[in-house]
Amino acid sequence: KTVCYVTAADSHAYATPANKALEARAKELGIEVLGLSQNFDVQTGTEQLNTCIARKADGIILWPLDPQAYIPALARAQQANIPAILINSPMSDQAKPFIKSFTGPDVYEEGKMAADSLNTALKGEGAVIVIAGQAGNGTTIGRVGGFVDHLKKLGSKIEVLDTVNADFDQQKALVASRDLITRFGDKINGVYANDDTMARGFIDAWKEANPGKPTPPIVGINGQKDAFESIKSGEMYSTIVQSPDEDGKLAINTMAEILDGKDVKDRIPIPLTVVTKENVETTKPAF
Amino acid sequence: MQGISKIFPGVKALSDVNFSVDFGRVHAIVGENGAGKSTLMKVLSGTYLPTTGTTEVGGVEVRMRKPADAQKLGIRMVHQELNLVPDLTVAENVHLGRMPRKWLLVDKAAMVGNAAAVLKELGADIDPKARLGDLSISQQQLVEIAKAYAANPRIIVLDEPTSSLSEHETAALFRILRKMKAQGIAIVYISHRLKEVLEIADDVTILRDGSMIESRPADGITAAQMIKLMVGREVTNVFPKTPSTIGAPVLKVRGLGDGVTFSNVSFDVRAGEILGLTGLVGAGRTEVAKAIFGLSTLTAGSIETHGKPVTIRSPSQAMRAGIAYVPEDRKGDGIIPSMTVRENISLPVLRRLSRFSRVSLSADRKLAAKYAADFSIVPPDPERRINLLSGGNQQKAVISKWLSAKPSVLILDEPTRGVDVGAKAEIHRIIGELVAKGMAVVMISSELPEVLGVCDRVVVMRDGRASPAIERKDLSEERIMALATGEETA
Amino acid sequence: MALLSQIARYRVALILGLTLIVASLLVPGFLSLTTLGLGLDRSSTIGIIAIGLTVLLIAGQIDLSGGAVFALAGIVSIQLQPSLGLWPAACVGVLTGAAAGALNGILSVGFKVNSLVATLATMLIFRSIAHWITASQPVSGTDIMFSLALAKIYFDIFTVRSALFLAAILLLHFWLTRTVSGRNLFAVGSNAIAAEASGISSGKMVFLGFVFASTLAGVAGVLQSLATNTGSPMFGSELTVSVIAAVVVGGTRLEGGRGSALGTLGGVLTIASLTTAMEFQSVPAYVQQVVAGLILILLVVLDRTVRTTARANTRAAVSA
Amino acid sequence: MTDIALSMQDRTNPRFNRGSRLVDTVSRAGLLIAILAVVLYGALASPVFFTTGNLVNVLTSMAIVGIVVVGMTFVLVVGGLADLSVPATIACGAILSLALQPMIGPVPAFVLAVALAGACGLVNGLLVGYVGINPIIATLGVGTIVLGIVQAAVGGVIVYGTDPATAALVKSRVLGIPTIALIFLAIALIGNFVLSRSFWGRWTIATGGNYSAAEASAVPVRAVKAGAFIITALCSGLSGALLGLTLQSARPLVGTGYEFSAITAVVVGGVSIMGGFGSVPRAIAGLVFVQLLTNVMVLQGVRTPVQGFILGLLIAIAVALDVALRKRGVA
Ligand SMILES: Nc1ncnc2c1ncn2[C@@H]1O[C@H](COP(=O)(O)OP(=O)(O)OP(=O)(O)O)[C@@H](O)[C@H]1O
Ligand SMILES: Nc1ncnc2c1ncn2[C@@H]1O[C@H](COP(=O)(O)OP(=O)(O)OP(=O)(O)O)[C@@H](O)[C@H]1O
Ligand SMILES: [Mg+2]
Ligand SMILES: [Mg+2]
Repeated sequence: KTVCYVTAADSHAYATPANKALEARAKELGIEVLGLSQNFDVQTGTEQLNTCIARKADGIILWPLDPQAYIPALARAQQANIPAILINSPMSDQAKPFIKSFTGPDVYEEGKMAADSLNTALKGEGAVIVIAGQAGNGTTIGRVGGFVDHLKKLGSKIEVLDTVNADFDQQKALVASRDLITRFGDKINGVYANDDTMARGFIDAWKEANPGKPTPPIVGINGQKDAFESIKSGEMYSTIVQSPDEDGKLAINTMAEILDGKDVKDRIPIPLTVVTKENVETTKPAF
Repeated sequence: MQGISKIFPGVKALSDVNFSVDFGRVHAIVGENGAGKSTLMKVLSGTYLPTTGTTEVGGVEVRMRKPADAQKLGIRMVHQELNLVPDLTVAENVHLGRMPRKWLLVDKAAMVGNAAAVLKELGADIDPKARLGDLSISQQQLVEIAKAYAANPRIIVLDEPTSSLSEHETAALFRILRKMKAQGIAIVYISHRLKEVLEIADDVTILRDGSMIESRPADGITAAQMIKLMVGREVTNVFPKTPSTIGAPVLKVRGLGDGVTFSNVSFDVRAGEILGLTGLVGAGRTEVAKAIFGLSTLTAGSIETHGKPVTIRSPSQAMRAGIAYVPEDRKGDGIIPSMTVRENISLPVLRRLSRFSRVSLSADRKLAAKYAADFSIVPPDPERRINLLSGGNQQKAVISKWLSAKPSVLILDEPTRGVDVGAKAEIHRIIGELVAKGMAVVMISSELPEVLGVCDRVVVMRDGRASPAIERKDLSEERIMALATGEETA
Repeated sequence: MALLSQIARYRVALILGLTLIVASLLVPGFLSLTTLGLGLDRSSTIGIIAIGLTVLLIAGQIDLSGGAVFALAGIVSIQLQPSLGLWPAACVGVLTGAAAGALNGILSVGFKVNSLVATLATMLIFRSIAHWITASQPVSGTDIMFSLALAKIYFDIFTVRSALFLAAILLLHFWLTRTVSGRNLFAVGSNAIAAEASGISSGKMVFLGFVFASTLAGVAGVLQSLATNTGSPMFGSELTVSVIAAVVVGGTRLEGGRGSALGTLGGVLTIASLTTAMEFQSVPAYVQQVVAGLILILLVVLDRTVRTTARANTRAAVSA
Repeated sequence: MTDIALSMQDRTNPRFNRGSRLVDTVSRAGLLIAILAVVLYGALASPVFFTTGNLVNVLTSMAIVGIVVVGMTFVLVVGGLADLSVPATIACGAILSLALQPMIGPVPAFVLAVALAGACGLVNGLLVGYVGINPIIATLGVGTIVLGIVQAAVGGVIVYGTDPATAALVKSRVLGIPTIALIFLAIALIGNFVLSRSFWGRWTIATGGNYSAAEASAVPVRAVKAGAFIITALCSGLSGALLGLTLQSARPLVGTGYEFSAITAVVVGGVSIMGGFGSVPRAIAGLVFVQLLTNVMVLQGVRTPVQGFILGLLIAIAVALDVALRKRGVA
């Protein structure tokens, strides 16, 4: 059987290990994977879905970068009787009829968990800055949205000083953080970064500006190795481990079940673990 | 045209000029370089808006904001610089801006037929379907003339149309001009070749420093008078020949060929000698010069300087071999418009002026000042941007540039093309002084009086082949023409 | 030599043919109507923008803002759907493209800003506006069924989009080679001063060229947004480069004065079929990049060398 | 004859004056005034703007892209339009300087990374200078290829640094000034010397001003044109390597966007994209202006899309103004 896998990118810190895990698992299952990389471009992705249909794949695993845009292509896949599932990121409800399942972390959920974590660290009050990913990107939208909504729901008194986009880029986060630190100085009681790379950027900027001064509580996402180090040394408060290996494996396993004719649940989450100083020694970093 | 003034930033090109041309007459405008001739005509043809002044056509005051306005009035201009589109065909160029239509589409057949007819009338053997960019400069010049002529203008302005034409083609042009005159077309003719002016003009206007000096019928005026009015004083000998002692050959070329435009070209140039290289347009003189200077590649032949064989693949190798080349197309190959006169002059010798790769500004300034003074470049300010100078002065700067490299052989390609008499005489004086000091000079020129006037020996080229050198004492206009047209095979 | 210049002349067709042959030999299931239809559909987005860019490049200008206009027009056409209805909103989207083009045109014709810089600036501006009016969130339309209809394949190969693209290419071909304004466009791109001196209003032509290019980018954007029922400020970020590559591979010269509609068609199809073939084989994106880059450079180098030798030949013929 | 010469010399005619100088001064002053205006506004609007910390931040942020700006100036001046392969060469520098560390040690890795980036520039240079391909196409193509190769080489993931000492070195400060800013200063001084004082720079300007005339003046135009691309690649390689060392991590896409930032700075500085005119100080003035403006906007909490909007508007206005001024000066 051949499964068409339209991934976000094939050269990316998170996507690459996820792709590798998916392909390795597929080999074990005896499934051939036709890997296509959108390179973070939705337009490319919609066209690649068409390629999958033309290739008459037996199943499609899509890593959506937009909540809507793939719907017509998915509909076409459905017409061609090709089952499709989503990996890593969800799509809007309108896509539901066209997909069998969505496996992967819930980025909105991650935002909520981050809000919980930061709320705990700050004991429910203070001022924070949010270092967001790329503007318009689905992950960014989910992670920021979940965070903001959940803080409100918690009734937390935490105030967001500013949200800046640093495109999941360490250098951009560094530059943006420098300005934020200049601007708000000691007003910053906490930081939420949409991923650990950008958290790293903030830490570097902080150390530059205030040598020797401890960092405010910083919450990141992804559970990278260096974030674990930072948590151990107290530079970071927490991160959320979202394992790309799990992500990849779960998707292909689910697809295998569909190909075997089994029914699958329409939402299969991968486990998310909040890592703080307490459990950092016992948890495995994501990558 | 009444009270026309035009002020460019830094230059008052025209001040209060009155000019009129009658239908059915040829009106020549003469003046030194930078006198404002082209500017005046660009005002007439709608390229420039005058700063002040008015224009009347057929007794009605008109205001032309763009060339199209002038063209609607039947005014056509052949520009001094070529104004053609290299990527279109000859026929399309001839009909540029007024292509014939059939329904919505271009009427190709009519266009090609019409272009062919006009070109034939001009005596030009050019395929109307050829891409214009593939033609030589002179062929393009003919197309430019054909373009203006084919538009059936009421007023036609020709700005130095013959500067790249042979005597033959000039004669054909004059036939057409006479015919147009008979049809009642008004013709404005700008030229530095006073002989042509005397031959064709009915009226003459003399401009100097942006002002009109005189406007009168051409009857009875002499070249000497015109020159006096142009420069404001008497000039006696237009083509002076400075005596010099001729020494050993400095440059020897044997059997040169580039596989395309010329083959088997051989000649010698001796120290203290001016060797003329003449011929009809497109004979391949420029190509030979460029090849010797390393600007294009040779496929055959050998070059020797001072008796030693040299290989030249680039201008810097040529420079090291002591060869310098002043190109034909001044605007395209001669000057760096964004640089000052000083920076232009020192360009080939920058390395010599540098220590630890730093250019010594004082040495640079000294060099430029020297040439600006020696050649009386006007204005005498080396820090002025070179594109603000008039053509003749630019040419002097380009020659200075190469003299700064202290060459032993200087190749000048049409050094006085489009240059006024005053500047021309001066360039000749400079060349004379150079050969007197023992430099070997190759002068490419299409102007026979000039060739006869200043050259010690002359090589005539025809169809990419060179005649043996003819000694000065054997030279005559007829002989050269015979060789150039192939009536006499040497 | 003659052979070489023939190769150069039809190089796009040759490469395209070669790609198709190799792909159909190596890639199972490549040679089918479905693939062809999908290939055409995928070319049409790039292709429609490429039509506009071909015109602009011939006029001697460049437009980097196409991708941003693509996104902006799409967003406008989606955001206005609830208030205006689908068709009027789509029209406003296209008009947005035209307006963007007018801005480009004013900057580069009116203010004489080099088009590379002008459209670099407007690219930033349009992209920012796209983010601004959407708060960086993708927006979705009201009628998903319409999107599904738009994606439908007729006669096994044409979608609405690809049929539109092919028709537009033919019109372009006709316009560029046969009409007076088409020829004048070449004149403007080849030597604007000469064109102006011959009474062709080159400023106006260039201005219209910008409007045309952006309008087509707008059309492509609106079509894309309708087809996906989404307008997103992220759309088209990778597009400009691919479009420029496709047009240049098709033999249009960046310096102006040369280019053709059929060449652009060839360029667009070549890139699309190459991509499709490589995707069929699941070639990693970075390898695809390397291949695309190599083809671009190879074709341009070939063009360059052959043209210089060919020039020498015609010159010899002229002087003979 | 001599009387002509004489009379021509004393024709110190009132028709002539030096238009160009004035405009040059005005356009240069224009940028300085703009910079002052931003500084003034910043100082009034934000209490933290004039703190040492903030100014040092601006300087540090400026350094990385500033090094690229120095190179890009050469490309624009030589008439090479723009080098779009900068993201690839930056990635090359960043990734290799980190990836090679464990194998050959930090210093050789650094040198090799910059050298390999320079090699990419050589390819650009050969294509543009010797084959005569349009720079946009050549650098676009080469950039795509290099980036593809770099991604393939590292398997598409992040490369981490292994030698924190090198990071400490590039992050250190000398007399309160970040080392990286000093490196930038040094590069800028060298760049300025080469472009404005050396024969190579004069050749660069001449080649950009009129290619065929420069060629006919025995300027090695091909080499000069190629050289500009090599210089840019070396600069961006260096910039990438420094970036990699500061971050201690590098992804293939680290360099995205730097090409546009660099071009923006150079162009806002009034360097003509048509070539033949420009200097490193001008380009850096453009950079300073853009950076300060961005800094003020961030300090004022202006949202990212609005920042982009203002920046775009600014480029357009700056260049249009420059064109207008220049036209008034020299047609
Ligand atoms: N576009 C321009 N900008 C600035 N100065 C100009 C411009 N065009 C011409 N000039 C200046 O105006 C003056 C008159 O120039 P014009 O070209 O009319 O002279 P001309 O009589 O045609 O000379 P030539 O015989 O060399 O062709 C010169 O000093 C020239 O440098
Ligand atoms: N730019 C060009 N493009 C195509 N052909 C050219 C070009 N320049 C010259 N030629 C061809 O090369 C041949 C030699 O031209 P060349 O310019 O050397 O002649 P020339 O004797 O110097 O005449 P001219 O008076 O035009 O300078 C001509 O037959 C011409 O057709
Ligand atoms: Mg003139
Ligand atoms: Mg010649």
